[in-house]
Amino acid sequence: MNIFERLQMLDRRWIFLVVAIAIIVPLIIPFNSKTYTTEPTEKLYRLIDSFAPGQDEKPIEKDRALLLVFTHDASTMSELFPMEVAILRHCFARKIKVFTLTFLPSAAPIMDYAINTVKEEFPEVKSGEHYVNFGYKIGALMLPIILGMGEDISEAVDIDAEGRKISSLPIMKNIKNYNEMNLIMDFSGSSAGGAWIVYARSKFGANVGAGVTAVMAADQYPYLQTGQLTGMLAGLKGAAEYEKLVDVFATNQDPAKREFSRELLKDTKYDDAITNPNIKTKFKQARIGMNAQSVAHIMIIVFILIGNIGYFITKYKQKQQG
Amino acid sequence: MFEIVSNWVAAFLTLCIFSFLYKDNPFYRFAEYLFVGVTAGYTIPLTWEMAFIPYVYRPLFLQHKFILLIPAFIGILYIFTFNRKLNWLSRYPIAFGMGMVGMGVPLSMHASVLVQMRGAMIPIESINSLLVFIGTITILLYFYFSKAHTGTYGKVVKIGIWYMMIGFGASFGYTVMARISLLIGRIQFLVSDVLHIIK
Amino acid sequence: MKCVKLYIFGFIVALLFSVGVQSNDLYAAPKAITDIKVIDIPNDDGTGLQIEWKALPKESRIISYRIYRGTSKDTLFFIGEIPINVKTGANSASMSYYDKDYNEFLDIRSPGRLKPEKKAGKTGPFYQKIPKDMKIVGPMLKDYSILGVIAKDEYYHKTKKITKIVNEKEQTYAGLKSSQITLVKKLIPGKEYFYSIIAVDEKRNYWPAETVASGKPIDNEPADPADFYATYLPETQTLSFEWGHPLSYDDINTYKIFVKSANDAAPGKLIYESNTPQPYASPDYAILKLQDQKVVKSGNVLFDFSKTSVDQCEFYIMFTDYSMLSSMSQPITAKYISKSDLPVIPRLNIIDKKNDKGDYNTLFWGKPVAYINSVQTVGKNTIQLSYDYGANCGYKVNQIYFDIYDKDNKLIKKVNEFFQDNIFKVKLDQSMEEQGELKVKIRFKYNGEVDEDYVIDQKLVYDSAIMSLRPSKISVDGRVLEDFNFTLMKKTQNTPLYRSLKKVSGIERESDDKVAYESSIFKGVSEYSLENNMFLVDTNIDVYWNKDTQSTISTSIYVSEKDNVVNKIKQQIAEVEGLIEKTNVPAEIEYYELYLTKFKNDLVAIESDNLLKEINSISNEKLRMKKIASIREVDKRKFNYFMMMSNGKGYVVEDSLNINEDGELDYVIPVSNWFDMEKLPTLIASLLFGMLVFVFVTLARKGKNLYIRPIAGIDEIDNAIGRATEMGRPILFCPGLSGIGDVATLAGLSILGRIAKKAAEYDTRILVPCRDYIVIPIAQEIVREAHFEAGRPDSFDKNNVFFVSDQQFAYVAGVNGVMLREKTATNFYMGMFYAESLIMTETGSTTGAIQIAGTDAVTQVPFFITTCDYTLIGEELYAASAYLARQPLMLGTLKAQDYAKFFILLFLILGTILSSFHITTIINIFPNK
Amino acid sequence: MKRSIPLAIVIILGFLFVGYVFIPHKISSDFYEWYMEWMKAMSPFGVILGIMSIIMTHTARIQHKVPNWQYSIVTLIAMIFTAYAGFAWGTQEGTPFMWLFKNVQMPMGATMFSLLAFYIASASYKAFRARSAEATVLLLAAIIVMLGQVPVGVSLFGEGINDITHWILNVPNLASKRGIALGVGLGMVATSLRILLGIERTYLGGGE
Repeated sequence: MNIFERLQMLDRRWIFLVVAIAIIVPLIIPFNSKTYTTEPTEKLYRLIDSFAPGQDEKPIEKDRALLLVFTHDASTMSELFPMEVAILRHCFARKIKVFTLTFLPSAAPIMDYAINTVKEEFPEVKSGEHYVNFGYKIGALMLPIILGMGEDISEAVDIDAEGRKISSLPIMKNIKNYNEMNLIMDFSGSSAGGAWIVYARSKFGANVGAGVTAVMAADQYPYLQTGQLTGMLAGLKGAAEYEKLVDVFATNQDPAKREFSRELLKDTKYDDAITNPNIKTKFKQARIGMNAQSVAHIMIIVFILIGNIGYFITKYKQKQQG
Repeated sequence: MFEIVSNWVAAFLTLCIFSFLYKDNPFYRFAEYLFVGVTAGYTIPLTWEMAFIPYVYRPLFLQHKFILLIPAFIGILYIFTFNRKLNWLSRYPIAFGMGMVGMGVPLSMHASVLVQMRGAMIPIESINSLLVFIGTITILLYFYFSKAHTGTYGKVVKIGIWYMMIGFGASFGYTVMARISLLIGRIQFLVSDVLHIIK
Repeated sequence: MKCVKLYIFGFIVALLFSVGVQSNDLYAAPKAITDIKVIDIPNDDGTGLQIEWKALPKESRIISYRIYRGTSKDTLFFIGEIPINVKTGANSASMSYYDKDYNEFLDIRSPGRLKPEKKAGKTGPFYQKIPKDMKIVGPMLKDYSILGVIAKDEYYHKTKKITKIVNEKEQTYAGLKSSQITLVKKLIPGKEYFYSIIAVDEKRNYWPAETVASGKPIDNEPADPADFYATYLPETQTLSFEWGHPLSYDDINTYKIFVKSANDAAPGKLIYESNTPQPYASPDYAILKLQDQKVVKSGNVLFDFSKTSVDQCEFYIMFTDYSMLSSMSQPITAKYISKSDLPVIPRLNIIDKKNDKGDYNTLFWGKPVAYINSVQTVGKNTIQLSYDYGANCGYKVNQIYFDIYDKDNKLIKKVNEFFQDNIFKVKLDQSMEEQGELKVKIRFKYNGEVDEDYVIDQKLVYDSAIMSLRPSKISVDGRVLEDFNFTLMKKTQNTPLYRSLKKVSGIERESDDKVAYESSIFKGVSEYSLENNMFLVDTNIDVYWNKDTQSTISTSIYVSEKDNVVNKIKQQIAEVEGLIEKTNVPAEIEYYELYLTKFKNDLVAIESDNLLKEINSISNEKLRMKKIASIREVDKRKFNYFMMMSNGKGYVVEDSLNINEDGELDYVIPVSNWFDMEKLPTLIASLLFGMLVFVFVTLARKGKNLYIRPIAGIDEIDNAIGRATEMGRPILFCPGLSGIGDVATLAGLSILGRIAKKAAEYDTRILVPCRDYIVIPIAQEIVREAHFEAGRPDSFDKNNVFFVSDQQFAYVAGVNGVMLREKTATNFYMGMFYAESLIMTETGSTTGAIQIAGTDAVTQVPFFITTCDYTLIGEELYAASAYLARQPLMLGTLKAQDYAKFFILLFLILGTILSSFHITTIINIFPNK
Repeated sequence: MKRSIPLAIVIILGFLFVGYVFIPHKISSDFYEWYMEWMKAMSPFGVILGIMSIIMTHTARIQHKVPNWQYSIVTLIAMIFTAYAGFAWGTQEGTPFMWLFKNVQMPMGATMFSLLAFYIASASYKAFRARSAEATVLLLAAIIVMLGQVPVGVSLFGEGINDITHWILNVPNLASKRGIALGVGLGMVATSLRILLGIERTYLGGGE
C-alpha cells in the first residue's frame, strides 16, 4: 500500500483533527491577511458615512440618522454580531445618530451587548444624545411601528429601552421620520429586509440595507439588483470588509483622512490590523474569523485535491495491473 | 461566580458532544441521553403553559365553551395509540389534522407550479437567460418518468443532470462558510467566555 | 457502569453547587432602589404618570425591574416589568416607566384571588396582578376610569340582567363574569396613586425598593401648536390653513383659528372652529372660502378682510381640550399664492376590494407612475437601472417606455419595458461620473393604449458620495409629485366630521382601508355585583342611524327593558323642564331650551322609528338581538370617503365630495366575495390535473400497461434490505423532520410501508426514530401492518418505532446514537430534512452502512448526493411511493403527473418565445404571487 | 367504522379546505377559525405521545438491561427534573428551568450544529471524487464557489473568481433550483390529491 492508497483510506478523525487545528489556530494566534473591500460594502459604508456631521456641525443638529434592526438570535451571532459592532463603531466614531430596535425577544440581549461592547471604547458617546436603543417591541406592533415611523418616529416608538420618552431626547432634534432616518439596516438570520422593504421602502422611500448570513446572501441578491435593498453585508466576509473600512477611515488618527478615498485603501500600512495591538480584538473579530475561514476553505480544497490525486493514481495502477 | 459555574457546565457538555468526533464514548452517550431528556422535559411545562392553559383550560373552565370538549376528547384519543385493541381510535385525531392537506392541492398548484412557471417565462435577451431557459427545460425533462433515458433524449436529459450537478456543487461550496462560522462561534465560546484566552 | 455513576454524581454535585451558589449572596452591590420619583406627564389629559428611578449598577446583576401600583401605600399590585440584560446592565443611568393611556387592568389571565409576592414579604405591600376576586377588584373600580372590552356575542346573548340601586335609583345592568370581559384602565386626573419597584436579580431574588412614591396625574393644557401655516389665494378668495398635531393630542376637542390686524393689539376674531371626531384624529387643515372678502358663517359676518386686507392680518390657532384648557400658536401671516402653485387633485374613487372577505375598501386615484429608484454599474460603462411603479385598479399597465437622454438632451436609448421585471440596462459612451447627469422621460401604455400626453420626467444626477447616479424626484408637467401628499379621510353617517385615515405620498395611487367586522363591544365599567360576582355595564346599544330623523336609534339588549331609552329621554325632558321653570335668566332659558328641543326630537325620532318597532315586536331575546346585530353591524361599517392634497405648508386642495345620484353623501360598505378571481387559473389547472388523473387511473384499472422508467435509487432499495439481512443487522428508516402536514413526510411514510414489508419478509429489524409526535402512531401502524402482510405479526415490536426528541439537534444526537450502537447496515432518509442531514449521513457512512436518501429539500440534496449511495431528488421521492406500490391507482396519478409536465413544458417554451417577441399574453395568464 | 369514518373525515375536511382556498367569503374564514380553534384544543395531547414513547422505550431498555441501559436513567431523570423545574419554579428568566435551557440545551444544540463544519470537510474529502463527468462538474463548481468566498481566492486568482461565482449562482444554479422546484410542486399537488381522493391512505395504518 503506497501513500496515496493510504490517503484514500485515511481515517476521518485525522481530517477532524486538521479541521480543528485549522480553525482554532488562526483564532488564537493572529496573523495578518489582506482584506479586499468590495463595491457593495464600500457603497454602504459611504452611505452611512454621509450621515456624519460636518467639521463645524454639532452632531445634535444633524438631520440624518440610521436605524439598526436586530432580527436574529444567538445561533447566527458569530456572523452577524461583528457587522453590528463594526457599524456601531463607525457611528460612534463619526458621531452618526443611530437607533437600535428589535421585534424579537431573543435579540434584545444581543442588541444590548453590541451597544455596550462598542460604547466601552467611546466614553464620550451618550445614550439619548448620540444613540438611542428603542429596545424590544412585541411582534404584533411591528407593522404599526414600521408604518408609524413614516409619519413620526417619537410617536410610533413612544418609549425607549430605558423607559424614557423618545420625544424628550435631545437626539430627536431634527429627526422626524424616514426622511431623516434615511437608512434601515436589518440584521437577520432568515429573510432580511422583508417588511421594511414592503412598507418603509415602497411607501416612504426609506433606504433599506441588510446584514445577512453567508448562506442567505444568494437569496437576497435579487432584491439588491432591483434596488429594493440599498446595500448588503453578507456573512463574515462583509463584516470583515466593513471592519477594515472603519479602521482605515472612521477611526483614523488623522482627522483629515476620515473621508473615504480609494488611494488610502490601497495603502499597505493598514494591512497589519490583526497583529496591531492598538486595535481591540473585538473590533477585528470578523477578520480573525475570515482568517480561520480562509484556512478552512483552502484546507477543504486541498483535501479534495489530495483525495482525487489518490483516487486517480489508484485507478491508474488498477488499470495497469488489470 | 454563578456565571462561571454555568459556563463551565455548558463548556463541559460542549466538549462531551465534540468527543463524538473521536468515537462514541461514555461522555458523548451521557450528553446525548441528557440532551434528549432535557429537551423532552422542556416541552412539558411549555406545552402546559402555551397550549393547554390557553386553548383547553381557559376556554373550557373559565369561559365555559363546552363545545371544545369534543376536540379535547378527540385529542385524548391519541393516547390509545399504545393500546393494541383500541389503537384505531387514534386515527380520529390524525384524520382531523390531515384534513388540511386538501388545501395542498390548489395551494401547491398556485404557489409551486403556476407562480414558478411565470417566473420561468423570462424573455430571452442574453446568453445567460437562454442558458437558464435551457437548464429549466432539460431538468424538467429529467423528471419525466414515462421514457427511459436513452438515445438523443438521454443526451438532452444529461444536460439537465449537468445543470443540477453544478447547482448542487455551488450550494455545497456556498454552505461551507456558514458551517465554519458555526464552529468558530462554538470555539469562541470555549476560548473566550470560558477560558478567557482572547480578551 | 462505574463511570456512569460518576457522571450522574458529578452532574448532581454541579447542580447542587449552582443551587448553593444561588442561595448565597456573594456580591455586595446594592440591590434595592432607594429613590423613586412619580412625575406628571406634561401636556396630557391628566391620565398619565411617569415613574423614574436610578438604575442599579451592572454588578447588582439585575434581570428585571417590576413595577407596582396601588391607591394606598400598603396594597400595591404588579403592573409591568422592564427586562434588563444581566451581562451589560441598563444602558443609561435613569429608568422610566409610563403609566398612561388605557392599559391592562384585569383579564382572563389574572389570578383568582389576592396573591402576595411571597419573595418580597408575605404580608405585602407587594401583590401579584390585580385578582379577579370581586371583593377586591370591585371597590377598585372607582379608583380608575375603566373600559370593558366584551366579545360581541357575549354582550348580545350571554349577559345576566341585574338590577341594582345606584344613587337611590333602581337601575338595570347587564352583568358579565370576569371571564367574559377584559378591563383596561386609565388613571383619574387629580387622584393620588402610589408606586414602588422590585429589582429582580439573576437568581430571581426580589429586592423591594426602600420607598413607596406617590403622585397625582394632572390635566394639563395641550402642547403649544407648532407648524401652523396659512395661505391666501386671491383668485378664488380662499384662505387655507394647515397645522401639525402636537405630541399628545388625544384630548384636544376643538381647533379654533383667530384673526387680527397685525398692528392691532386687540384680541383676535374667531373665524374658524371645528371639533375632533373623538376618539379619532381629525385632519389638520381648514379651508375658508371668503364671500366678498368676508368670512361668513350662518349669515353672520365673522371678519371682513375688505377692511383689513389679508396681508395685514395675523392668524393664530388655539387647541382646546375637554377641560377647556387651551394653548395658542404664535401669530403668523398668510402667504399669497396663485392657482398655478397648487396641483390639480385627481378624483378619488372608492370600490369594494376584490377577492376579499369583505373587510376592505379600495381607494384609488390618478394615473399610474413609474420612477427609477437606483442605478448600479454592471460592466464597463453599462448601468443597470431599477424602477418601481405604482398603478391602481383603474389602469392595467401593459408597457412602460423609458426614454433616456443625456444632459444635452441627446437621446441615448429608448427602453420598452413590456416585461415588467423592474430592471433594465443601458450602455453609456462614458462612465457615470463623466456623464454627470441623465434625463429620463417615462410614458405608459395602459388599458391597451399609449398615453402620449402623460409624461413623467426624472433626472439622475451623479453623486460623488455614493459614486453613482442618484435618482431625483419625479415630476409631471413641471410639478414635482413628491412635494404634495394625499390625506385620506372617512366618516360615518352619524357625524359631520371626517377623521384622518392616513397620509400617503404623492407617488402612490392606491390604498386599502380596513373596515373590520365588529368583534368587540366597548362599555365603561364602574359598578359591580358582589352576590352575582359580576361586573355591571350599561344595557343600551346603538342600532342604527336614522337618516330621516337624523338621530341615532338605540335600545336595550333586554326585551323587558325595551322602553328604557324612551323613559330615559322622558326623564331628561322632565328634568330640563324643571330647570326652565326654576330660572328666569333669559340666557339660561335659551341654553336649556336648546337641550329640550334636542331631547324632544330624539323622543319623536325613537318613538316613530319603524325599524325599532319591528325589533321590539320580537319577544324572543335571542331572535331580537340577532335582528339588532344584523342591522347594527351593517350600519356601523358604512363610510363616506374624502381626500385632500397638501404640501404640509398650507398649500391645500380638496377633492369634491363623493355623492350618489340623489345628491346625498355616498356611503359604501365592503362586500364579502364568493370567489377569488385571482385563483381562477389555479382552479382551471387543478381541474385539468384532476381530469388527467381520472383518465389515467381509469386506463390503469382497465389493465393498460403504463411504462415507468427505472429510477436508480428505488431499484436499489431491495438490494439494500437484502444486504442488511445478510449482515444480520437492522435497518434504519428516518421519516424526516417535519410533521404529517408536509407531503414529503407522507411520501416517506408510504415508502416505509414497502420497506417494512420487505424487511418483515426477510425478518430484519427496522428502526424508525421520529421527531414529530403524530408521526409515531402512524409509523407504528404502518410497520405493524407490514408485518401482518408479510405473515410475521409476532416479530413486530412497537418499541422499534420510537420518539427521539422534537428538538432538531437532540433528534440528530439520538439518531447518531442509534446508528452507532445498533450498527445499522442500511439507512434510509425519506422526507423533509434541514441542516442536520449531513451529520446523520456522515455518521452513517462511518458505520459503513448503505444509505439511500430522498428529499424535496433542494438545499439538502447536495449533501445527500455526496454522502449517500443513492439519492432521490425532489419529485423522485413522490414518484417512489407510486413506483413501489405498482397499484393502478398510484401509477395512474404518476402518469398524470408526467402528462401535466408535458403541458408545463409546452407553456414554458411558448411563453418564453412569445415574451421574447414582446408578447406577454401567456405570461399574464399566470399569477405572479 | 374503524377506517372508513376517519377516511370520510379526511375527504370531507379536505374538500372544504379546497373550497377555503378559492372562497374569500367571511363564512370561509369563519370555518378556518373554527377548525384552528379545534386543532389548538387537540394539540396539547399530541405531546403525550412523545412523552409516553420516551418513557416506554427507556423503561423497556432498563427492564431488559440492553447494552448501555444505564444511560436511559439519565434521560428519564433529566426529563423529570426539567419538567419539575418548570412547574415548581416557573419558566421565566432566572429560574432553574431557564438555566437548564441556557446552559444545557442551548450549548449542546449549538455544538451539535457546529459538528457540521467537521463533516463538511470529511464529506468533501471522502465523497468528492471525479468518478464521472457529472461528479467532476459538481466538484469544480464547489471548489470555485468556495474560493470565491474568501480573500485568499481573490489573492490567488484575481477578481475574476467573484464573477464566476456569481455566474454559477445566478445561471446554472438558478435553472437547477427552478427546474427542481417545478417538479416538486407538481409532485406535491399529486400527493395531496391522492390523499384528498383517498387513494393514498398509509397514514391511517392497516387493519379494518
